[in-house]
Amino acid sequence: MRLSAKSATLLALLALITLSPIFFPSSFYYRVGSLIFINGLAVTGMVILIGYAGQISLGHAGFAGIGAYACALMPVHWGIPPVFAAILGAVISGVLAWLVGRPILRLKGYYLGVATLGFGVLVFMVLTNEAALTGGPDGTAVPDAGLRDLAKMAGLKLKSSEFWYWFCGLFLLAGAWLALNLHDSPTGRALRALHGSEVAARTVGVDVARYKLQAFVISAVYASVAGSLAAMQNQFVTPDVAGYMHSIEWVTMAVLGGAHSVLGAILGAGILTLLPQVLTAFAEYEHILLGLIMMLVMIFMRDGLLPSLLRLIRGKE
Amino acid sequence: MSTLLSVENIGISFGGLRAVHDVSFSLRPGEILSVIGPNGAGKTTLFNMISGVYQPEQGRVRLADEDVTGMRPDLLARRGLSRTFQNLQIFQNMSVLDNAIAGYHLSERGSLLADLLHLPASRQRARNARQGALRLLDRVGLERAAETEAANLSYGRLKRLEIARALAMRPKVLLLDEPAAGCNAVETEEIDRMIVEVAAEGVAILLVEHDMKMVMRISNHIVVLDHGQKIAEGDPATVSRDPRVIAAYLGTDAAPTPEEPAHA
Amino acid sequence: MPELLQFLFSGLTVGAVYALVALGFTIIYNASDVVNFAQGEFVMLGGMITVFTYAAGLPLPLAALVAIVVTSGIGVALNKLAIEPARGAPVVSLIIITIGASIFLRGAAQVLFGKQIHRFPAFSGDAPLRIGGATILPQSLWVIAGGLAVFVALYLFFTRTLTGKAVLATSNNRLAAQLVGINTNWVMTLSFGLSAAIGALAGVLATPITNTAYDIGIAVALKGFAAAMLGGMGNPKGALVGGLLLGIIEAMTAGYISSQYKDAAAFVIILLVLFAMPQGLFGAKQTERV
Amino acid sequence: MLEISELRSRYGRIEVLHGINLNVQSGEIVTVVGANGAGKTTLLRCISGTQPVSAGSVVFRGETITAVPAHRRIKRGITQSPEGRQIFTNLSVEENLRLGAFLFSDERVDKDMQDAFQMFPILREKRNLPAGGLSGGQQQMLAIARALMGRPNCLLLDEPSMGLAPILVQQIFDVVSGLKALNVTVLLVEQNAFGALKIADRGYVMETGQVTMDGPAEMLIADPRIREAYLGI
Amino acid sequence: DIKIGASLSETGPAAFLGDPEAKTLRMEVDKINAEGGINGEKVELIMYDDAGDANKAKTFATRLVEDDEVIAVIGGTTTGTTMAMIPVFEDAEIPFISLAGAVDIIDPVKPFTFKTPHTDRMACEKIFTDMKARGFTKIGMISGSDGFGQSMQAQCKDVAEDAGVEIVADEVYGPQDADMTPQLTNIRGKGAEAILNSGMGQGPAVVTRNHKQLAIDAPLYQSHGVASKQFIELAGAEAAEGVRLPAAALLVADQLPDDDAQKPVVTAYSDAYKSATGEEVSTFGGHAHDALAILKAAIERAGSDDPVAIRDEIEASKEFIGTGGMVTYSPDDHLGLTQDAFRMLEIRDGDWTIAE
Ligand SMILES: Nc1ncnc2c1ncn2[C@@H]1O[C@H](COP(=O)(O)OP(=O)(O)OP(=O)(O)O)[C@@H](O)[C@H]1O
Ligand SMILES: Nc1ncnc2c1ncn2[C@@H]1O[C@H](COP(=O)(O)OP(=O)(O)OP(=O)(O)O)[C@@H](O)[C@H]1O
Ligand SMILES: [Mg+2]
Ligand SMILES: [Mg+2]
Repeated sequence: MRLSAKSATLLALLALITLSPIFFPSSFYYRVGSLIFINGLAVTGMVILIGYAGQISLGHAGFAGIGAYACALMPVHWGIPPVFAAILGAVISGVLAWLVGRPILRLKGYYLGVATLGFGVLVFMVLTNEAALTGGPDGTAVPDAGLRDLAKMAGLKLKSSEFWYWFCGLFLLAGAWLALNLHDSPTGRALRALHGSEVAARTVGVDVARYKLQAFVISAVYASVAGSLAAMQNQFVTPDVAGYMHSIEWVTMAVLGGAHSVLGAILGAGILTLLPQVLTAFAEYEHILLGLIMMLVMIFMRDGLLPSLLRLIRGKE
Repeated sequence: MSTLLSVENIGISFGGLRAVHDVSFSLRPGEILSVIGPNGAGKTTLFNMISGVYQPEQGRVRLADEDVTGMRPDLLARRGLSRTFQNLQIFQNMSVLDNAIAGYHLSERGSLLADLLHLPASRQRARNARQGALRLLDRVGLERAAETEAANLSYGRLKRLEIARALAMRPKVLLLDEPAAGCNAVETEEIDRMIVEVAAEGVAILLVEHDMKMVMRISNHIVVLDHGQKIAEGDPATVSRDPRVIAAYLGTDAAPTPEEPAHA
Repeated sequence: MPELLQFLFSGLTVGAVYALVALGFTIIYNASDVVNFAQGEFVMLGGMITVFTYAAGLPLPLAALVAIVVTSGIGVALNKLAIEPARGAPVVSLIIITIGASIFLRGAAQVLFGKQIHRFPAFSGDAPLRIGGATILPQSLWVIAGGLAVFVALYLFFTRTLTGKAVLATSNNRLAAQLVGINTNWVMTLSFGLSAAIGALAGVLATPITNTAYDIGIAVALKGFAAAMLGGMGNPKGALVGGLLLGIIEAMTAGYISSQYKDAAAFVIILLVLFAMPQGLFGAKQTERV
Repeated sequence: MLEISELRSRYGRIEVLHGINLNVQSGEIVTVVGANGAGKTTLLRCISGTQPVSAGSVVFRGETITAVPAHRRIKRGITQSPEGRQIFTNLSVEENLRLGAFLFSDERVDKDMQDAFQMFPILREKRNLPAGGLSGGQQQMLAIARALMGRPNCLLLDEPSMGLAPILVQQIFDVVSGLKALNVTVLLVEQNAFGALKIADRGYVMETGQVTMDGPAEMLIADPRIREAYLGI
Repeated sequence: DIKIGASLSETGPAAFLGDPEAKTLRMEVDKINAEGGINGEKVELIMYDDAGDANKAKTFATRLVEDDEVIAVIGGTTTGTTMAMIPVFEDAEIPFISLAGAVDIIDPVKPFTFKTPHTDRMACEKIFTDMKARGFTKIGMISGSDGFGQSMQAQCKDVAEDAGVEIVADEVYGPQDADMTPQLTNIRGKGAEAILNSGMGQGPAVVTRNHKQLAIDAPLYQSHGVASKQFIELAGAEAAEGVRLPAAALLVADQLPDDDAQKPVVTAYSDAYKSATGEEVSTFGGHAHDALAILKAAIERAGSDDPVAIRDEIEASKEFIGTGGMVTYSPDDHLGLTQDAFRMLEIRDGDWTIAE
């Protein structure tokens, strides 16, 4: 039987997550792996927003900021356990996305881009300026979520980076599964339809505003969870998580890998997370090379890495 | 049967130009009403107002006795109004099949959660829509293209895809804007047949078309627009003889050539 | 009242810089719908090359000219080497290419010029002009004049010249542009060359006020982009007004409300404007029939 | 004048023209008919240079232009009124026309523009409005007029009658016939095969990327297979 | 080999600090190796650029510990990156000497974490003391919105009352802002007798120029965040005339009296840095110099590359003379500097001079 694209993607991911550690020369690579998964999760959200619904956001790091700071502040200020704080953070992100999404999503293209950018900047400013609450630009500590201890009790003794590797890997799998479910579902089709033509989508009965909002909210929750995971793992967070450079980075990852495909986008996240680690060997030439690689990929694989590679493979069949 | 769609004194202008002015007509189930008129007469604009793409500045639109003037297209769709576009509006980022399935949106949509979690209910709805869509593609002759990207179709085929998508909604009222444009005489006849079939199922059809053979062949009633205003109406035979219609639209040598026997 | 005037001067100074950057976005955008994320780096290059050629002993005007010409050449090279080979790529991919180019140029500048912050002397000295109890530096007038001049030039270019029309035609419908005989590659090359030159000019004029360093491009591009969107992308008038307005909003907020949230205020205003006018203040409404 | 031999073209991996041979003599009107998806549009795009050719050649006035970029073919006098009209929606009607004569200087252009307005008076009325606001048929007129602004000596028309009112369809065909007097060569793709064949000197029939029949127009009109498959008679 | 790690903000918003730090470390390690290494072993410096991003810094910290297996780490240019890295080193029991300003780094004391720069709190106290001595008690503050500026602003507000000064205006600017005249106009409007600018990078140069442009009478104080000659160039000698700031002796190496204990250290470093890089020294590079010197001495004393032994020896550093002053660590003081390590400098005729 031929594998459906969905099962193939999930299997590929599962294999990647479980088999990679065999080749890890040191436990540091678990850390990089977990960062890839965290970015991958956020970027999967971007696929739903950009790839499916065709809406751009340059402000999603703002939601990551909310997720991250929820884990940092709620336990300290209100005594909420970190895990619940993360869930609450996701809820807050979702609700906020719902609120700002309504007016913002009427805009199109670059105008939507600048509006979301503005939203991200506002979150960043609050996190930076309300130092009394957030610790200001130098950041604040995030209390230990205790998840590793939980794993220990369950008989899994893992180093911190190993634990987070598996934990974030699990989240990525779940996130990818949901996003893939969505793709060929009625909702996913409605999203892709409004991407293709809003007028036509409306005439077949798609409530365009509502579906855009759904995509926005879902992707915001993805970003928020990614932020929470990063904060809990790092046990420290600075307003940088919400910086617009991160938002742009996520969009770049998605487009570089192939914004229409979940696996492609995760690949993009993997490459752009890994590259800076690899390029440290070139010291001050790091940025030159990074920029060069990005340009080359987009010149020669204009629809993104994965779709172009797949076409190449299929072409040879 | 009673009136399904009625348009009363509808009108709109663009920067001083009265694109449509004071146009009224009504449409019963199973009826095929054609709107003809010179280029720029306001036919497409009329469609845009009825289907909620433009907000009319004057007049009313009633659908099954409900006032739906200026209602959002998606809400109109729920009430059974569907259309195709003169300037094609294809979901270029989707396969031909997905384009057709999108037409089933109203019957396949459900809860977001069910879709996210791939619950059986969601799967079932999607499966039903898919089967229906495949049947429709068959009907418009696109079955072999189902899996190709819509962006790769030739113009004439895209036109048919739009019709399939519109039919997928199982509309009560169907607005077709130049469905036969880009099709040759034989292909036009296929489309003819399809429209007549659909009308026979009780769908009210509003048609804009410049192919007079087709219009004369299948219309029950014709409304003629010029400069946004209704200048004539009646059955095909009456309208085609109307001197104003001939002068403004048909032209003097529009009479069927001996080689082309009129079908009507 | 002198405060108000001072805030206004401050806003105009900063706003004119934003406007110059925003104007730089206009041409490439008008030719290709691409927002060139490397525009900030053009501004940086304009300033940095002037710094180094000036330090090498060239008189300032000549140094500035060299900077503008070289940067313009880099813009052309960017188009030839990265944008043109990607012909037919979707707009998002082209944008990512410009992001890549921006990282590349920044990296190259870091290696070439180092990480120090630089400045060269103001064109007409640092003695402030006093007007109604407030002061403004002569260099601010240079920047404002530069912004106005570029605006007028661009306005004439797009409304009065056939080449300007060809640029607009290229982004509106590339296929059709080719069909009427427009060499779209050449249009793109021209756009990148001109945009880069305008960016470099911005860098030359602003550096005595803002200072420059290899990595100023990001922040500069961000503000310029926001200004262009506020005014309406692609319209030189929008870029000019958007830039000045953004500067004035920031200065007024800093002066009267809170300097902490002045950037936030700018974005809040942008959001409000866009909710009321989804195409910015002067953005063209797209006419697309269905 | 125009000679196409063994022309092949593909979209990605799928070949849609499988070796087309076709020629048009100077001053001749040649029409191409074929079903949806036969490859007519692709053929015209290959000639105007907007679609890459994978094999075969396009020879124009004795010179091989297969590799000449689109914008330079205009210089040689090949203009096209493309499928889907492809007008500049954000520019005014007049600007659209002006750009149609992009390669020419002003004096000549003014006269041509008046001619265009003469032909389609509605364009004069709308000349300062954005072309995107035109009705479908008006846009089609603009596309044809724009192609004529290029003063072609070889005009490629892709379904020019599409979306035009009957009265105008006749006019378009008259205009095309009139071009003969100016010694303009016309390659006409039409779904209104009957009308097209009536004004054409010769015709070609395309099926799935191949030429299956060709000959003088009268012969094709009389051919029973053509009458059944394309003329619906 | 002895592997020493570093994660610094060579690029990014704090590059103004991180760049000289990185250059200093490279230069000093080369020097150590040229002189035969430490305890006869060559030193290998493994240095990463975290670009001021806490998340990256944490990743590099992990990499240094788990992949590169270094025995000690220098760095954390900013407080944010430092705070993000601390748990990694504390966990792995690797000594870590930070180059960032905030008190929080060593207060409360963490066993493996040390730092070399003065705290911003000390800078505030030093400045306020000087202001009071000159008779200014109403202070206007203007601060950068980055970590450096905000942290110092908070500390200054905290110590103001004890120092007997009142902060009458409190303004902020963005690190890349081009004009601060509105903020300065407001400060003037509130009757400030002296103005303190806490910030680093290019912002303070703009503030200085604007201060001059507005012809404000209240004298301007800068923080130790601008302590390099480059600042004077950027601000312009004319505008910078009369600006005061607290800084280490390094900036005025040549003006120190010959009997000053720091003189040989600072002159040697200053000369070496200038000839190696062609740039003027800054106190930030000095912090890196001191950190490496303290570490080197500790490794020599420990005589092994056991991180815990090295940590113990770092903590035992006594009366170490560095560019920043005299350092004496103890189990409950991982800063080891006192107030008098700071000198109050004033810019006169385009150069630093000692004001006291
Ligand atoms: N959005 C718009 N902006 C400006 N003018 C418009 C707009 N929509 C329609 N018009 C004008 O209204 C008139 C009617 O246009 P419409 O498209 O309805 O004509 P039509 O009858 O469909 O013509 P055709 O047969 O050519 O399709 C035209 O003159 C057109 O230019
Ligand atoms: N952009 C494209 N990408 C891929 N395939 C394409 C593309 N455009 C056309 N095709 C395919 O090429 C073939 C020929 O298309 P073409 O548009 O030339 O047909 P046509 O004869 O003009 O049809 P029509 O009468 O419908 O306009 C068709 O099978 C079509 O599906
Ligand atoms: Mg129409
Ligand atoms: Mg075609």
